[in-house]
Amino acid sequence: MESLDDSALSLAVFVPLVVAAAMLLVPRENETAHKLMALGATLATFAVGMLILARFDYGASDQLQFRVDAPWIDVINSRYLLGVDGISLPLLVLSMFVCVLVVVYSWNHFPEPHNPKAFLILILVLETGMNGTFVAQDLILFFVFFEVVLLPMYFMIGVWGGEQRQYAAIKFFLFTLFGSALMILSFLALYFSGGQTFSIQELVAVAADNIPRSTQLIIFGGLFMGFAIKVPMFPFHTWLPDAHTQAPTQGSVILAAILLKLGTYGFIRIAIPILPEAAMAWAPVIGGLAVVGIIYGALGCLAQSDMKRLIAFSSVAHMGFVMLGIATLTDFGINAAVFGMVAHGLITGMLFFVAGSVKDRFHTLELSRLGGLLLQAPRMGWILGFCAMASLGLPGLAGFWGEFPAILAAYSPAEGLSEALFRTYMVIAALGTVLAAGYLLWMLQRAAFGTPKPEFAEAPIADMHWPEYVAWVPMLVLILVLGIFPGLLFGLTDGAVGNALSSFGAGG
Amino acid sequence: MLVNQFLVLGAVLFSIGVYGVLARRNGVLVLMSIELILNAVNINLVALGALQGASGAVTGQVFALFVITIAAAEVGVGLAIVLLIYRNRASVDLDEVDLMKG
Amino acid sequence: METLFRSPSVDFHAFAPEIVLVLVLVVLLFVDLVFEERGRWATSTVAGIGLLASLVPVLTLAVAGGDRSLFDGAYVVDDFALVLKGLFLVAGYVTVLISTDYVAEGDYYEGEYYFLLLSSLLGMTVMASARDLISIFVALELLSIPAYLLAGWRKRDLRGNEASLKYYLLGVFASAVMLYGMSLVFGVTGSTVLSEIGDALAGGSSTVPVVTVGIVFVVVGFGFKVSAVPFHTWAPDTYQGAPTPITAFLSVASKAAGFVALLQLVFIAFLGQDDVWAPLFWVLAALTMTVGNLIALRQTNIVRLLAYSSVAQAGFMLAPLAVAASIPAERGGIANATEAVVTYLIIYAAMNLGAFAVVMAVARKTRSGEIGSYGGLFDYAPGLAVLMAVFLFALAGIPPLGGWYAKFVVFKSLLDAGTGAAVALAVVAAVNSVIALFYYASVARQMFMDPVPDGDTTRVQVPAALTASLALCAVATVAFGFFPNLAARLGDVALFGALP
Amino acid sequence: MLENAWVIPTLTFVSFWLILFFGKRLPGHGAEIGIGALGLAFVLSCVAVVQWVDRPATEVVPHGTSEEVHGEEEEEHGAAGGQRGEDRQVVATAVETGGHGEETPIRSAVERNVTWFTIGDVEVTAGTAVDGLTVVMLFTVTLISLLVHVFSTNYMHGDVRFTYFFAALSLFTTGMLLLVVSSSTLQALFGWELMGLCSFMLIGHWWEKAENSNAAMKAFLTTRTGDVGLLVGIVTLFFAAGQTFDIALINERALTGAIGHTALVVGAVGLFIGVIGKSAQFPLHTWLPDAMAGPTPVSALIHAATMVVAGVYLVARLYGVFWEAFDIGAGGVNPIAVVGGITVLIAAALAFVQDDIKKVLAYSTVSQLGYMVMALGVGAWTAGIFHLFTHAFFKGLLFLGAGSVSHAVHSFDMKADMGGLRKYMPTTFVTFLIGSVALAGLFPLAGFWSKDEILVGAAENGYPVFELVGIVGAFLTAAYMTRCVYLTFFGEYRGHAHPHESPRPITIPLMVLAVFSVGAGLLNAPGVEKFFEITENRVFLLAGVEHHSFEVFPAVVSTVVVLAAIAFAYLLFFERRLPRGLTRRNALARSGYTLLTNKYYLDHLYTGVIVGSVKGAIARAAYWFNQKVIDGVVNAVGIAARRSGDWTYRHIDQAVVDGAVNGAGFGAEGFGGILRTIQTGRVQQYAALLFGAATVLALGLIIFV
Repeated sequence: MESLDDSALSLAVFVPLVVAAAMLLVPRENETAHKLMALGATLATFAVGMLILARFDYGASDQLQFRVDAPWIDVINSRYLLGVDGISLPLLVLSMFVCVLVVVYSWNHFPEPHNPKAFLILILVLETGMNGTFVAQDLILFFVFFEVVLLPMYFMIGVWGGEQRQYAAIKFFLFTLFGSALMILSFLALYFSGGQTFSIQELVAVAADNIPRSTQLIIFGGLFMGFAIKVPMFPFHTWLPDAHTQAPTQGSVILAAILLKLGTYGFIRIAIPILPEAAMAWAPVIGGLAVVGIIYGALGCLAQSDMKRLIAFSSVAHMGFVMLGIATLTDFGINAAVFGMVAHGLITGMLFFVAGSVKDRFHTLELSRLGGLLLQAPRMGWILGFCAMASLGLPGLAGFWGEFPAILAAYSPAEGLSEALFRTYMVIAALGTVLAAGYLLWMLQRAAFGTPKPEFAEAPIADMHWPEYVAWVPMLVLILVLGIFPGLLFGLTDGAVGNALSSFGAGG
Repeated sequence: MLVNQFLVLGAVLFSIGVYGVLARRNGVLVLMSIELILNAVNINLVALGALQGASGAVTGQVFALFVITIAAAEVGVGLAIVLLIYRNRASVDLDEVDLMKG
Repeated sequence: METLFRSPSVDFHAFAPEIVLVLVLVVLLFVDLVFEERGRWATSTVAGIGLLASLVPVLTLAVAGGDRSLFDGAYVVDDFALVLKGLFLVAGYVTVLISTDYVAEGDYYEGEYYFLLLSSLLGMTVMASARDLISIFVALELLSIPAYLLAGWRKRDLRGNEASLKYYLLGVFASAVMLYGMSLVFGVTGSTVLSEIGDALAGGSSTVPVVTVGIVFVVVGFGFKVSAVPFHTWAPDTYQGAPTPITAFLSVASKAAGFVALLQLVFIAFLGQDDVWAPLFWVLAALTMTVGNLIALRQTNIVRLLAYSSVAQAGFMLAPLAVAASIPAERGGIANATEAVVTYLIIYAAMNLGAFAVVMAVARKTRSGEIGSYGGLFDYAPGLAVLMAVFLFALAGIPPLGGWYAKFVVFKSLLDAGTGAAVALAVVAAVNSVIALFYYASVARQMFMDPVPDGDTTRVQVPAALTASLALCAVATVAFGFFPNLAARLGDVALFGALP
Repeated sequence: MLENAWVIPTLTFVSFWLILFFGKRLPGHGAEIGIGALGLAFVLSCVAVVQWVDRPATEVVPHGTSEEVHGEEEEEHGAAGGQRGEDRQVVATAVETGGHGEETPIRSAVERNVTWFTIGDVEVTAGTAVDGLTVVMLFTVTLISLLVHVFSTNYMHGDVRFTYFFAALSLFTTGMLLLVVSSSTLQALFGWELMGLCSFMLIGHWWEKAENSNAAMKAFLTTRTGDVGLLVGIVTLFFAAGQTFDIALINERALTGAIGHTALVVGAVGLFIGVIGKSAQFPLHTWLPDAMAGPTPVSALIHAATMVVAGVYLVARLYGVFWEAFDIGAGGVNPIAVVGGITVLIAAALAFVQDDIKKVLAYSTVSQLGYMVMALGVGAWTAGIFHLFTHAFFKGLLFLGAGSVSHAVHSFDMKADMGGLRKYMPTTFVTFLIGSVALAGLFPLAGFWSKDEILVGAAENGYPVFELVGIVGAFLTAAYMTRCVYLTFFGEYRGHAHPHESPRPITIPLMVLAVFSVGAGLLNAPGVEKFFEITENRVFLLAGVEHHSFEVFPAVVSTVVVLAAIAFAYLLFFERRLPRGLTRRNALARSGYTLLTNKYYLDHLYTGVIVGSVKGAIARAAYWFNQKVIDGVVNAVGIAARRSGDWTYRHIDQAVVDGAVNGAGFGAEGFGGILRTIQTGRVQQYAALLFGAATVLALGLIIFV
């Protein structure tokens, strides 16, 4: 087991990539082989994830475990440095989990122009990028993995997407690239001002003392741009609705469930621990943009007539809660943020799944044309309702734990932050929960309630079939279980969050 | 030494050459203008070399010789190209050579 | 007089790569003469094998180690020279691979094609070692003159003629300007050996206008070679009109040669004059990447697009030169910038040659250079489409493809300097890397997301040599991305030797 | 059972899942699971009640605290700290040693907590806290819910979503039970929101029709708006009470002055906003009448035992906070009492003009909730809770009765489709009448006792205005219920269906509830006062809340008022005399003269109120105000949100934010297009550019460097 521990993370990252490479060699026509290989790869990766879960030392969740440290780019002192702690682990496992489900869901849901080979290869490459980002402990390695996801997602949206796919794809790509260009500049600035190392751990230890405050502020600004665009925070969010709306279902799910988390994860893993002073200075701005995002995203949702676009806009609002939690710089807030990330991943991922299946059946997501889903496909309709409830933060479902503790934390932000300001944020965020309920219920009402519109009244609409069950039920169960037993996740993240916040005064 | 005069001569030649390159429409005349620039270079090299004493003078002259030699080769190639243009277009007006732009 | 004209002792090992190349040139002439039409296929084989053969002494020199200085320091074989020679020869080899079928299937003579190609390469290998104004000049002309001819190799093609003419006229004009600048530099310093010029100029904290003019003119000469804006105007037209393999060659090897000369001149000869060249390169770098990228946005021809892209890439490579002087000496500012440029060149060579190889493969079917003709390529030639995407996104600098590390080292040297100007340039570069993505992605968009324009979906037959070149470039591009150390190590060791 | 109270909500929760997954395949379509679970839960609740009653009173709490005693403790408790057990001990000892005055032993609450999760050094617990209030609520909720379940087996028979309906009922009950047993505010929030969800599901049960789903959304969104306040309140109290959600601890610290007054007021106001939303208090009450769109049993459940009373329960549960924050003990006026009082009156007035029997009952509920809130607001804690308890039975009875009626006539319209039903459905009629009388508050039915206590409490705690409000409310209540009974059961049948008595599953719950409606009030009758003894708790004593026993005078007054109201309504509706002319009115005034002393005052009152109600001036105006203004505002807020969303999206998001992005893209391309013109294709222009640039650069460097 020892050796397995050493290679577990490398396996988790590279198994999908290796299988993807192997799939290149299998002819395109042999679709079953591709499906099986992709499923095998994601399952194997997930098995590795389970192994990591099993062998993770929960008592030391604030420590990096399963560490790998090997030379990579000697010239710039960048190392192949992997590890997981309580913050990365849930996200890593979530990523593996979602990938399995996406492959399962794909079984008979390949969007036009079909081509399962290419589609599944992209999913596997995406998985490598996502898993890698969550375990990388070296800034350059992080950067590479962070960017690896761009290409597959670009192609996934651009090739398999909706009518505006090309515009949406390039917009997504350009936006993110812009952010990451500034991000890499900041990484380099950290390298030079923080003792010529890219190791996150070392930087956490030394950077705060070595970098003057003014420099910290600028570097943080660069990191902020990189991560905020990925999150996305208002006003860098405009790529998101387009990308989500145009992406194929699987793409939307991965985008919502995992990709957006890369940005928030970056804040928690890199920006805040390394540059605490700057984080403190930036926190009011981040918090402000976060609450603007909450309200703004909600207003955006209310204006939508397309179900998928509505769900997409809701991500802006939800990620606003996550960012608000982060901006408080308290253990409550950041735990909430991590929880919110996982919850949003599951819930919005599910919403996109459902939206995709609705689109499959009705060939439209125009809310004005939908209606009576509960009559034609009752199970799917109830699942939509369940997810809407989870998404609006109903206690007892996972979404609540991303919102409530964030609101809670805003009442009493870290020492040094303006209480009055953050309490204002808190109230605004709380109002955002009402708006969230408003648009989600409105969507639910339009899509699921009422009777089918005449054009679909006679249409043979099938209820769920097995790939949908297999893909969705685990997510639904997790949404419920995490909602009732938040300790499962908080127990994991708490230590690591405490670690990340070690440079702050006791907040909250 | 009359270095300055040589330098001025060089500069003048250079300027005339540049003017020729930029203003003449005939390809062959442009080639000749380039030769003027190269000769300006040669004058500079020799004159400035002489200013530097014996070793410098030799170096300058050797450099000038290289320039002269290579210029010859260059002009040969250049004439070949201009001829080719003439053969295909029956004109050596450089303004007409603008198939590719933007 | 003996002191001036003593018989030089020649280190033949140091010269071995060039000697091998000359021998190959002779063999090529011989093959061309003897075998007549039927045996002309042999010329490409000979050229290819010859290039590989000339790599051998490069390797032995590398193994032997140590710096070798010949002709009073006019010709130096150090690690820098070896790395660059290796790069030129490999790039040349790939060019030969790309050319093989193109030339064999064309209507023109084969023998002279490879002869000219190798002559130009010979010039480049000389350039890598040239540390004297005269040898630099000779190397420059040796690599340029065959290139002028190669650009117009398709003699009956009007565009080919035009490409050749523009390249030639501007090239010669630029070298003339450069020579004028050299003459001024020589006049002030009294030497043509770079290190001596460096010593002479080092003390001059007060810059003489003549020196400034000299430096600017010299830089202009090579700025032309690397197609830096505003000396880039020849590049798109020449690239478009020249045979595609030659375009690839020009955009990679010729550009690399220009950078080699710039590095040598700036870091050895003009080292003390950084208050002249640092702002100069800052302006050139910023202009080059910005203008190149912006114009590229509007291109509809794939070769012209790649031409502007290579202009923009040159801007990135110029950036480290702009800040080299600001990097503290203890961190090795010169070494740092050299490393950045060389690393960039190596990675750039792989991806750019690869992109041109795909262009050639696709043109075999479509007979067009219009980007529109790439529509639906993924449907009937998925392999080529994927490879093209790999190369294009590598050029755009998207990890995990090689280009990211190239961009990264540039950013690294910029931030290492850390001055306001350097950071500003870094931001300009960052924004540019985003703009660049747009046009690279637009080609990918055509290939993957648009329908086939003429509905013709017959498969593309890719001949073996082209396949080999594609594979070589693709493997290198991807490998550089995953293991940047491969390129980084080469960039790291490519330092100027301790000079006599 | 007291330690294991968690079993009760768990039962119904499990039942929910079982019905959901297996219900359809069972012969009873899942109803049997629901009834079984609820039956068991009811039995367990009864056990809990018995155990609680048997529990020896051991805990000693001084009756009435004064802040000076605990002044020195303040700092200690103000400091952050999570070990509540210890803190409790400290307080308790402090109280014991420093306590003075009489010491009454009470039954100590049974708490059982487990760690839910830990963040930083805050350990958040989940668990149950059972005291008298809890067991009473458990009993009420499970009983009503059980009866509603039974009722529904018949009432909902043949419904398309029968099984699903029962699942939702189970979940609904779970929500309320969870709230009731919660030991922490956070956990209470779970139950609270769970009920919101279920009300959404059940009100919108027939979601095929848009108005039903609209009503469901309105209910959810309105209560959710109130929940913003609740969230803020919970958060504020969490920090103010030293990072804890524990209800007992928060109460304790609020009462001992450990929480700063500002925080306390913010917290209390926040919580109360939540209560206003949930318990349909003015001005967020408009969702409740709309909620009648749901099946009648749901209305019964919502109005009698769950959902709307959750707000009242929350105030009662966190009474320490409200007591301190609004200084309830001091008398005079406070927000809770005011909101409650306004609600009592306006809702009662509105009940007059409804033709839909369920809407009458709905406004009646709003009004009665106003009573409860007002009772809590005036410091009559026991009375408020007692009223909650009795109201549950007769309101449940009335709703189920209305359901029974509608089952017979397939309508809820009293004017169009009812009348004279007493002949056709005697059981329903009798039970409905009992419920009405109980609601009106006539001796000796349940409502009489609890209402009287509220009046007594208001009077004795220095809230005379609210006593008056209570009396006026009683008058209105009696009057509109008379009208309701008259329209439904008297006169001639006006409908077209063939009314018949409902079957047993419907009538049995009616009868059971009728029994409770008659008898429940006796629990707190003079000499018994069992209810008071059972519910007495620590907060109650710490705060020094007074218990007010039955008093004759207000009882007589309210009885007279109620009788008068019935009389007027009788005259008005049964005999149709009043509208006909002045003489009759004068005759009435004369008869009133014998009863009351001030003729002019009375005359004025009569003219105003009765003419008003007859012609509908006041009530209709109130109704207009309610529908157009208050409800209009509620709806307008929704519309405005949509509009502003639209506007923001169109003009800000797409035009400015996204426009900037796209603009940058077009700008870059356009700029590229301009730059392209440099590339003229003319070689000499290239050369000129080359040389010109070289010259400019050289000159620039010479000049500037």
